[in-house]
Amino acid sequence: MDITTLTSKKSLVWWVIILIIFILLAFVPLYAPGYAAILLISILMYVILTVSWVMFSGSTGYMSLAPAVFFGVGIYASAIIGGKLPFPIVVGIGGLASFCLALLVGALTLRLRGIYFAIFTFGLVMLMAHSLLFWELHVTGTRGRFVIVMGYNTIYYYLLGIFVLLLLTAYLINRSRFGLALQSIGQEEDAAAHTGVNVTMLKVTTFAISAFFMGAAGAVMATKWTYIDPFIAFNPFYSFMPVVMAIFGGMGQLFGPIIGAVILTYLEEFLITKFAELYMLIFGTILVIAILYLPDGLVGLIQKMWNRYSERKHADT
Amino acid sequence: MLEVSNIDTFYGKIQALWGVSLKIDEAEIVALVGANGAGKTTLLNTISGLLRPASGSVEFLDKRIDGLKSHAIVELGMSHIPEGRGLFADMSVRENLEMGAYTKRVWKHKQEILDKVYQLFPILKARQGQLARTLSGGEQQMVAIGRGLMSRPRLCIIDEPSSGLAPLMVDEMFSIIQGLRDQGIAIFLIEQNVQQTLEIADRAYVLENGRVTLEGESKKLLEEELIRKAYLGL
Amino acid sequence: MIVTFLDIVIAGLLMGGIYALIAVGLSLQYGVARVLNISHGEFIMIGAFGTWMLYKMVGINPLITLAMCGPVLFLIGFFLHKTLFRSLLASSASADIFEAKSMLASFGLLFIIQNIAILTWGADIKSYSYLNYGVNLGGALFAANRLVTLLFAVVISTAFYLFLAFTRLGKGIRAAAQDPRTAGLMGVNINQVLALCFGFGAVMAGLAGGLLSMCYPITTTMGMEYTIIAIIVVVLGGLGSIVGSFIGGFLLGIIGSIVTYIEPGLAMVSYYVIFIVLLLAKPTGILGK
Amino acid sequence: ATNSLAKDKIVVGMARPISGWMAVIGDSAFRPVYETWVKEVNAKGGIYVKEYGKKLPIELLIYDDKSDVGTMTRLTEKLIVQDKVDFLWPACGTAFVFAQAPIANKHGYILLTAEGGATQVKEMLRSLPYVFVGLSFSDWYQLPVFAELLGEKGAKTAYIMYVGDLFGIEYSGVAGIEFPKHGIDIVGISSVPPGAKDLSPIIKKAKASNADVFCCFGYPDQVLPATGTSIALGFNPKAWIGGPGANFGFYHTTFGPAVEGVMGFTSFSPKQSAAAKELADKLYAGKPEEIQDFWGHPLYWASLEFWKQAIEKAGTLDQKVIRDIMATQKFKTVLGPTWFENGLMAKECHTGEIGQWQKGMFEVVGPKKHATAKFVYPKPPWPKPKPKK
Amino acid sequence: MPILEGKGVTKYFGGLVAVSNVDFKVEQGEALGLIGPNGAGKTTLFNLISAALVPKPGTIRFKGENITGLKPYKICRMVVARTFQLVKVFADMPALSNVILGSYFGMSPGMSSKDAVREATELLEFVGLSAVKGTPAKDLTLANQKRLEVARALATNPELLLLDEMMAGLNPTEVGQAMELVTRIRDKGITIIMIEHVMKAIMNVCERIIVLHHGAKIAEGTPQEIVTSKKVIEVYLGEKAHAGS
Ligand SMILES: Nc1ncnc2c1ncn2[C@@H]1O[C@H](COP(=O)(O)OP(=O)(O)OP(=O)(O)O)[C@@H](O)[C@H]1O
Ligand SMILES: Nc1ncnc2c1ncn2[C@@H]1O[C@H](COP(=O)(O)OP(=O)(O)OP(=O)(O)O)[C@@H](O)[C@H]1O
Ligand SMILES: [Mg+2]
Ligand SMILES: [Mg+2]
Repeated sequence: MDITTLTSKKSLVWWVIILIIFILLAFVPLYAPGYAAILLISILMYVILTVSWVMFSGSTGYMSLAPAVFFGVGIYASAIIGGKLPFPIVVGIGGLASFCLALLVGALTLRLRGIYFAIFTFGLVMLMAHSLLFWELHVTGTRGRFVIVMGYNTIYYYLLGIFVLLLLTAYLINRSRFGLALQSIGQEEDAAAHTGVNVTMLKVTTFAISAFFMGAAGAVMATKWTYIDPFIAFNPFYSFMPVVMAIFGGMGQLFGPIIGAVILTYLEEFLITKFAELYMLIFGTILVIAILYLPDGLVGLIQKMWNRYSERKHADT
Repeated sequence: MLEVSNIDTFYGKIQALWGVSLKIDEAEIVALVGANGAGKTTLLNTISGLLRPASGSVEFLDKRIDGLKSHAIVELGMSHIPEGRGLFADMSVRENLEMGAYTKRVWKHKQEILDKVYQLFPILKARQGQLARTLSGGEQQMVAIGRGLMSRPRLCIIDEPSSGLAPLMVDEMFSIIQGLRDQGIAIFLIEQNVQQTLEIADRAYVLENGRVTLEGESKKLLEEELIRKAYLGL
Repeated sequence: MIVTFLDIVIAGLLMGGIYALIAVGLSLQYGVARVLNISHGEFIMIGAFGTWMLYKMVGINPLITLAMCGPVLFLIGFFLHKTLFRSLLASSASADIFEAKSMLASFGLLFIIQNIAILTWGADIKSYSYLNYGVNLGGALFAANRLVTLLFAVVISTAFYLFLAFTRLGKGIRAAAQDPRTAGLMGVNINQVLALCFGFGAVMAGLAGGLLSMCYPITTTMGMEYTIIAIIVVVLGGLGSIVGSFIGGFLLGIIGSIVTYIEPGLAMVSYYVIFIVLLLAKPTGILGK
Repeated sequence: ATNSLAKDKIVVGMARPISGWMAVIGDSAFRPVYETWVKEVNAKGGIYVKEYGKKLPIELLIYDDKSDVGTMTRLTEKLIVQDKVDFLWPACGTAFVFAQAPIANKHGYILLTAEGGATQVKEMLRSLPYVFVGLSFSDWYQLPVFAELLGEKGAKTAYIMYVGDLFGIEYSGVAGIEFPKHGIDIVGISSVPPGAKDLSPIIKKAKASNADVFCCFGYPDQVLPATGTSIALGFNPKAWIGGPGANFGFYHTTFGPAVEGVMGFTSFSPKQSAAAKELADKLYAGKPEEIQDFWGHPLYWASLEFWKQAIEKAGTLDQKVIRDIMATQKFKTVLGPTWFENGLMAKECHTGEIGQWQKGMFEVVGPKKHATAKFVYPKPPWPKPKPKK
Repeated sequence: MPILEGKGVTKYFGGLVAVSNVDFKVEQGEALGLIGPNGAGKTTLFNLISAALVPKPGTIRFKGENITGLKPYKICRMVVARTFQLVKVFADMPALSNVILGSYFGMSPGMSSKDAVREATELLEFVGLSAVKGTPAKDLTLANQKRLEVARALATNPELLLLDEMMAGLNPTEVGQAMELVTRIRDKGITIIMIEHVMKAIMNVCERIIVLHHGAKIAEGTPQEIVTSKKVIEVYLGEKAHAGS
């Protein structure tokens, strides 16, 4: 990819399209029936998780299985301080708490590479759930918590806001020299360090930024769940899904993970409601087939078709 | 013994070899000379089954091998010492060498062959328990060569063995190669050390941009003005 | 009765044996075939349900079932690799890409296998009681079924380790783990070896499942729990190190047992704490290089 | 959602754990009951609703919540907002019910819970007029009855093992209050986290404590291994009680006659009445013993019967009207006259609390007025270990 | 003041001493050769200088400032750049991006993207890779990857450049081109330390040579002194090679 393409004329068209999509999204609750907003909420939630995941893991190649941790921290923040403080502050605190935790985790795990990092972060999800359980059982004596309830529209706009912020951040990082540096870490970390990249700092910061968005999303979503306990809040499922969605969508482009998240969320929704008894079978089969026949994810397929199309066009003229 | 006829090899859509033909007889050293990126490694990989030619054929001991997988070709008695060493990083030096004798035919004799390889490279014996990953560049090169010899090949194809070796070891390596020929093993050698290579080789081919442009007795080629300019820097 | 230290340690070994067996299988699949098989636990579940079914319906001794489960699971694993993972391997540009894709594919497999199992056996809990009596070991009592489990786990894992360390094929497998391309140049038939490894991994899982079913209730959704343990043990022991997985399994078992004795509420916490602390101290696992 | 006069069925929506870790419970508790019940009702044409002047059959609309609370709440909203189902039946599991109750209540949907409910829900019920709870509670009935039984027999000490979740915390907590009232000391208490495998250290501790009573407040995941380990290690307290698990048929099929004297929670016995016998036959005749559940099944069935009669009485599908009837009126169910007080099924309606395995039957032993057999104390020791070959 | 100075630099790998109590000085603007048998510790010494490893014991000073134990990126920004014996390029990134990274993060971070692209393009031209600037690094031949590493190192704007066997795998004509490249780099005023087994290159480019053997410095001097040193001939050059150069 050439750095200059982003400012070319062609990309202007893209910007306009993106703008239109967001304007449309902004008005959804006004014209769509109740459930569309509800479904959009969960789509947005997965999109945020996936895009934040890709922001760090996609480029650096460090596969983080920690989304559930940061999402869960947000959820807990919301459960504990929700209703006591204004909601925007609650969301901010959810994000910040995740951000700080991610800084700590990032600093601790610098030496881990490859699969060790992945499994470590996964262990973290379980550690959080079990230690919180122990803590609540033996120290605070809490048994689960109720969360303040919010209207769909409020939740929807909060998520949309987080999403816009996230996209902007991801875009700015990608465009800046840090985007290139993150990529170089993914390819050859040692060489990156010897080329002047402050590898540690960059990794930890990006990890924390991505955690911020997951935490904020968690804080918002908690209000839709109404009741939580440690195992509900720290569910490893929310670590796996972003990975699956990102790979399914294709990670080469920013919109790959978005498409992946949208399609898989919708597919899942469709299956658990229409084919409840066969949901896993069908979902699993589609996943396997997609991996087999879409080597570069959906985006890869789209690009291939596009290339073929434009080749043909060239051939014709 | 080895006959390559008219092969074309591609990387995706890019053609790297164009109608290459060559021949190697029993117990001779044949050198392959060419600039960077000429396609030498590609040619070796095609011969040893790591790549498939799009057209043309490769025959080894009167058997067509261009469709075979690399492991099957090894069984037939060809050994390929790859460029860039390709060691089993987390296995010890000794285990790496033993892997060279993996084919059923030679596995039984691995101990005696191992002793011989240790004689050739005493330093490997001293380092036999060390993980290949932690060896210095040159030591790794020695393991790679030693391992290639472990399979008791009839034909040994070697990709840039002297790269990264200290001058003393380079001399050593060339005499090892000559020693192999004297034992009746045919050698197909790619080397950047063109002068020394052509001195020990019987015949040589010159590869340019994926095509064979010159071939002949190596002593004669040494005198060619073209070679002297392009490859000897004279 | 005084609960002695020995008592706790042996209890830990009993648990650790199973953990080790589960982990060895995964270690093989990941260490060699580079498939971080998220559906490992589903193979355990198949082994467990196979054993349960044959015992409940036909009355076949679970220990005999082990011998029958092995080959069946081997074939399943072997052909899964021959078909699914092999074509993934062929279409992946790099090892990293293959790792990501194969993990995802195994995630899909998990869904498929589990759904089929639920349709076949239902989602409710199954259990039976076999060799459930106490055996006196140096003054401490242990359930016979768990001793048998330990014995089998140790024998199976050891046999497997010896196979890998000392046979030609075993060495070929290890070489393939590190550099498949070069292993091919040495005469190793890569596709065959990878499929074998995947098959062996499935066998280990199946056997572990069979043994587990003798001691614990089973459900068709139990797989994930064991997959997680297996992954932890494999990483704890050092990737691709069979001995490491073995040690890791026992370590986890023993520490778990000690903690359970002191404060059962922290049993699971301790697993993850050990894991995380150890990984931070030695980022490549106990026997990682 | 009840205006079209052309209505020809009653749609009941549920978000259930068909996949995931909760499927274990979802598959065995409420599900066999509602399946049998719906079939029976529909076979007779359905529920008569006066407003439409005819019987309307029940159609179930079931979604899979994947055992995830987030998904469950979303699907519940989908059922209400988009599918506009006529009625909502409950999700599975205490935490899930807690999350679902406020949503149902907000939308004015009746939620008659099944698998789940802990004492905490009692305080909530006042603010959730649409929520009704059919199970019985630890502090309110079960454990007081249990403690009284034990106290009368002279039990002095108890050891408690509980699973670290709402259920376990609650039961162990209530035991801590109820047992001392009857002179029983708690000599040891251990929590186990969900997923912990090896229970032998706990059983050994319990054995060492020499307690008269051993309580295992956990699920089948804990109750089955705890029993197995107790047998293997020869731990023979005078009373052994297990949480959900000990009351199921599969408990008996797993351990066979060894379970003689083990106790659990129950709500009825087929011996109690002809109606009870009939229900047991409906649910279990011709099916494997494994699926029997003498605690939940009758209560779920009774709740459904109650609900149906409330609708018939209301003569409309209007939730508000039906709710008011449910909150105030009595109907006859398999349990006898049944009614709700403050959202809880009244204490008087329950026909059993504590059960005990005696000669292959799960007998009601407490409270005494409902007992079908005498409480055996001490329980016979586990059969001597005999290595069979 | 020497631009780089090491005192008692030592590194153990377990029981093996890879670099043993080595003192060295590099003067501003010179080209220093580092030779020695395989496994002598040359690459390890580079790793110590560039902070991939930390010497224990020993100190390394850059322009008089102690840089022992600093992070690699700091060293790089202090204007020491390096290449790797076993190449480490950013495999999936185009050649140009490989170099741009150096411009962005090297000595003068904060360069505008336009300047970075321009500088990187010039550098690729300088090392002779203009034709392949859009090719992913992994598809370049080994020799080109090595040149790419040089370009990337240069992009960080170094004062001191460490070249590890940049000429391995090149034929004599190509070695000639590479030598010319090194000379041109030197003419820019960049100090160079190079490890090489190709004696011709060392002889022609370097003013001074240090010889390592078993981790220890066994000789130091001008090329002429080195090639005639008995000890060096015995452990490293061999009779023939000596004659050949
Ligand atoms: N995996 C690949 N994908 C695409 N092109 C490749 C690949 N490998 C090599 N090439 C291209 O094929 C051509 C021949 O490469 P090859 O490695 O055979 O050259 P070589 O003669 O061995 O060079 P060297 O002396 O550098 O080893 C080069 O232009 C190279 O860029
Ligand atoms: N990480 C390591 N662990 C153990 N030993 C190591 C490690 N790295 C290097 N060594 C050993 O240290 C010695 C010096 O290695 P180094 O790579 O510095 O040699 P070198 O002089 O660069 O050799 P070459 O010319 O062959 O590249 C070698 O014997 C090598 O085996
Ligand atoms: Mg080559
Ligand atoms: Mg070196």
